[in-house]
Amino acid sequence: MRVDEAGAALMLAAVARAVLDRVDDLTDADLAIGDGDHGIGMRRGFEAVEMVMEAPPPGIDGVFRAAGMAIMSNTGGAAGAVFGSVFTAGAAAFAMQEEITAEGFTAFLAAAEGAVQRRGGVAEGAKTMLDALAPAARAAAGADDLQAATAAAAKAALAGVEATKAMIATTGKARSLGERSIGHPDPGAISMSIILGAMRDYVAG
Amino acid sequence: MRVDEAGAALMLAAVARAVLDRVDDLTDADLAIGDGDHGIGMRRGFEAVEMVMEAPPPGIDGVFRAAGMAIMSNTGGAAGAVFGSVFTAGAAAFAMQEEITAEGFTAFLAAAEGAVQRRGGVAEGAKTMLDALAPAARAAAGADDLQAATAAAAKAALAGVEATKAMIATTGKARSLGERSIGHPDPGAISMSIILGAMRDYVAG
Amino acid sequence: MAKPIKKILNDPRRAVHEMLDGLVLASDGRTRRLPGVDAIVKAEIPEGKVALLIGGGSGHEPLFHGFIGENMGDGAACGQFFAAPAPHIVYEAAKAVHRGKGVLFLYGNYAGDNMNFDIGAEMLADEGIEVRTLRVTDDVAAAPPERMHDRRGIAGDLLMIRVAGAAAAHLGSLDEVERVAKKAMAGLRSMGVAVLAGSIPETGKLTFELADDEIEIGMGAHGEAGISRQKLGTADEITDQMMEKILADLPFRKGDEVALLINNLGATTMMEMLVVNRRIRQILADRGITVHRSDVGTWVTSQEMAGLSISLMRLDAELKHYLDMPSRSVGYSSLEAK
Amino acid sequence: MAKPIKKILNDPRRAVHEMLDGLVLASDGRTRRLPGVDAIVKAEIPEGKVALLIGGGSGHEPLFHGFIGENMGDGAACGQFFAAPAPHIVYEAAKAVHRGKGVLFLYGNYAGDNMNFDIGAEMLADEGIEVRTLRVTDDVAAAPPERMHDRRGIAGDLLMIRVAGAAAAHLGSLDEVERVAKKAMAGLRSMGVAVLAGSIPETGKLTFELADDEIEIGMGAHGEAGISRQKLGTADEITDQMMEKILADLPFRKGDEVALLINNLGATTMMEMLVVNRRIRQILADRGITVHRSDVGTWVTSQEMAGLSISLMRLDAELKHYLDMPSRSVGYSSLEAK
Ligand SMILES: Nc1ncnc2c1ncn2[C@@H]1O[C@H](COP(=O)(O)OP(=O)(O)O)[C@@H](O)[C@H]1O
Ligand SMILES: Nc1ncnc2c1ncn2[C@@H]1O[C@H](COP(=O)(O)OP(=O)(O)O)[C@@H](O)[C@H]1O
Ligand SMILES: [Mg+2]
Ligand SMILES: [Mg+2]
Ligand SMILES: [Mg+2]
Ligand SMILES: [Mg+2]
Repeated sequence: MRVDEAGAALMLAAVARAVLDRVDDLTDADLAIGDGDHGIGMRRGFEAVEMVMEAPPPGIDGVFRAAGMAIMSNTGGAAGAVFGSVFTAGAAAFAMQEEITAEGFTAFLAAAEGAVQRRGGVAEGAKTMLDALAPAARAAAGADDLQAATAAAAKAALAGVEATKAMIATTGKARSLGERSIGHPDPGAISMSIILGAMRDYVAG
Repeated sequence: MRVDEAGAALMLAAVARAVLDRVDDLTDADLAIGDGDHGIGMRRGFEAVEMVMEAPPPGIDGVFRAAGMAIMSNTGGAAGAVFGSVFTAGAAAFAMQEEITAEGFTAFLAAAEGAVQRRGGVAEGAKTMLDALAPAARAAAGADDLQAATAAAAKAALAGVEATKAMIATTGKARSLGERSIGHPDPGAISMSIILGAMRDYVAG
Repeated sequence: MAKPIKKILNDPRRAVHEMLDGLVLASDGRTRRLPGVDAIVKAEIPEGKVALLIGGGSGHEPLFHGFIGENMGDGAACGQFFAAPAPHIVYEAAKAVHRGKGVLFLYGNYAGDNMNFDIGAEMLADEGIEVRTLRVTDDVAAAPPERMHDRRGIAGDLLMIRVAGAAAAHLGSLDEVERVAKKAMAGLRSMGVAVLAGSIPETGKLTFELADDEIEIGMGAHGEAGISRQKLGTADEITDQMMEKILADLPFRKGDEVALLINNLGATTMMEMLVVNRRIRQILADRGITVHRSDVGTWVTSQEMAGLSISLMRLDAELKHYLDMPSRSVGYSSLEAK
Repeated sequence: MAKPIKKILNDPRRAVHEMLDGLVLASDGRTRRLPGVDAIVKAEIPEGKVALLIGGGSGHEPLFHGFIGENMGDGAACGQFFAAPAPHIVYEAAKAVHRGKGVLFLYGNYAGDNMNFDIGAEMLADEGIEVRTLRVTDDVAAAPPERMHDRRGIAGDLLMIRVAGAAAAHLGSLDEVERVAKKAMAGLRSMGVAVLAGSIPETGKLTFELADDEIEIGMGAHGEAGISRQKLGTADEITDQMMEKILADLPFRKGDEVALLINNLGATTMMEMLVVNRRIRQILADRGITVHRSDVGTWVTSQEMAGLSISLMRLDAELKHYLDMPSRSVGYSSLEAK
């Protein structure tokens, strides 16, 4: 499916619905290794995204930036800052673009990854959403079309979630658990994979 | 059994043991209609009585007064004041007596009843220990000997406990329950009947 | 009930003693303990001051012993958990705070307290020490207005201790202090709501049982029965119901100025008290009643009971004057100008 | 877990908003709320004053919004329960309290707070407003001393807000306020123990599980893992274990003068805190460490979590000077000279 300015808004509305459908799972994942508020935080953020997407600003980058601002202002916590940054910083990749291409999508993920890394001050392996985002960015690179790029990203993100189970958290609320965080997936990584999975599904039509 | 000065101390030690044996029942009775502390309060008071009876002061009245002071100083709550008064005020009945007679015992109960009534400001029927004490005092009057007097008093006290079940509390913590206090015996009345029952058993030998 | 009582304690039978030791230490020199007696008194009480003696059963911390200090109580006679202090404690505490101008006894109206404090007062009278007694009867849930003497004393204790404490620090005669305290009491009304039960450390048993979706409006500070056991409901509904009863009782009227106290019974969050405060203020504003000052905090508890109480005291210029004085104590406001 | 969460609330999703409204009302005119933003600021802030902005997730009441007032914070940026405030809240709150001399950000060291406050600081920097950041890292259970930047901020927040608040009220430059606050932070160590779990109103789920006879030493303010899950034990044993760890960490030494803070995590009784205080004082006396002043109360909570924390701050003459100033706020000391 071709994703133009209107499509971008529809896609992010679909992303929002996908996240909202999984709020309880996110809560439970955060209860296991964090403070149990990731689900309700993402709900606040993505309910706001849903609303904004009903009357989105112009430009694909505008759509993404608006989503990012909605997340940033309503989510709170670590998730608000990192998922907000994914969209606000990633939005620049779509500047002046008429549609979302595989290259644009790949550039979006790369920009998002860089922004999260700078903001959160951690690298891959710290058991964060970056462990879903970074492999997704690598997997999308070089894909032939948007469908392939989003599919590869979503798949890599899901594998990233799996991989976080083996990691020891070194940032966020889960850090205190040390080795006891092993065996549990990172809540933010789950969110990242839900977001990318919903993008893939939207693009697949 | 003849109860002289030494016997009075042994009798009150037996009373103390009888009360201490029933602490949990008293707690449960007070949990049902009061604040749940009657058992531990009586334990504090009668543990002190037990100790004092190891080296009691001279005179039967001295023995009773010392028990009363021990109860008054260690029990606390409504029970400390009323059961303390039973023994401190009742002690006067034994002044200058070589042994506890039926008349002495009856006078003790009458003095105790008067003191409790003055102190507590309530009459019979208010669902208090007075509803065991007052019938006991009446029942003991005119008994032929101490054995008969204590037996009659203990029996009347037990009947008094039964009678409190039908009463609506108008004083103490149970007052708030109003009609909901019906069906439950008064904790202090139970204590009074334990005390008189132990006296009867001691006298019976 | 299955819930085990988990508390950070040593021997529960020594808990009151250890707690009082801990309290004196927390006062950083401002209070001392009477040797061998469960009583706390202010370190320095000037000669010629009317003395204020407060007290009652323990388990309601920071009440009573946490309220000894500047413009508050001069001494506290402390009983075991939920049990009035024995007469000799009352007597010793009163002797320790008496400075020649008599002693006002201020405590909650419970049969046990009444009897034990009265015996103490009689012992003091024998020695020529003048004692006046004022019993706090603020709980509107305990009895109808015509049976005021059957009402319990609950969180309003704090406001009474603050008014009477300031009056006793600044007025020269027992008569005058008693007059001010009586006026304060006449305009004081409170009511509580319980959500979860508390327990006495030594028995380890909850003092009442509530179903998982039930609350009890009007429950007393020791778990005494209230006026309505009902389904949980919203904060606004609960607040409306309590305020209705409190306001109608005095009654409080348009134009009245009041002190407002929202008190945590133990385990309730400040969030809940603040949400309730929001509604109370709406109700008072609607009725044209002005809040002169308010306290929202943990003052008169019932161990780990969850729930809260609302108190209103009608004020005039004189009561405002005393209530605005800075009360300081471990339990109220730990600040002391060094 | 089976325990139902019974709270006196309206819509849990609106609880933070309603709580902040209730808080402003409880402040009797001393604070105000920023229109449309979850931030509380002091009603009057003089021109030319260095501003102190505090904040963080809600659910730890009276922290943070209850600590806005004289010699405390000028403003609080408030997040939802257990969630750092969004950057625009930080930004708006800072703008509202800035009086031309810069803003000190003081908050607990959590990834979410760090990121959101940093974004806010960048927005302010773009407008030429100078911001310095001090993160509270007092929890010795969170990480070894060499990883101080990985430590969480817990009850020590109160002492930091009092020192920094007084310094910001009396020192003329951001540099100086920051210097004093950093010194205070360098000598501050805390640790908690959890007995029962708390919950977030909106999820209604307990944030951790503890067996009926278990406690967790070192548990964080959001239920983050501590250093030892163990059987309950006595108050003295628990206190010894906590003090051992706290004292060794700085380390505190013979001759040191300290401020002592015993903090209720929510549902713990004051009795327990006082029993613990008694033991702490014995330990400190044995080690030749003097307590300059102490606070025992409910300051930094974790909803209805039961448990407590102990904090020690090493003092010098300058820190004592600021800590002895009268801090006043709804949550700390409601007294205000009228
Ligand atoms: N420093 C960081 N960098 C990147 N992501 C982070 C960082 N810290 C936490 N996260 C992500 O945020 C998620 C937690 O989000 P959330 O529960 O909403 O916030 P909080 O931890 O403040 O409660 C974690 O699962 C993790 O993926
Ligand atoms: N006014 C009174 N006069 C006589 N006895 C009373 C009075 N009030 C209470 N009691 C007795 O005291 C008992 C309760 O004792 P206890 O539980 O130890 O004290 P408290 O009520 O202070 O908790 C009641 O069961 C009743 O028998
Ligand atoms: Mg979280
Ligand atoms: Mg009782
Ligand atoms: Mg009692
Ligand atoms: Mg959080």
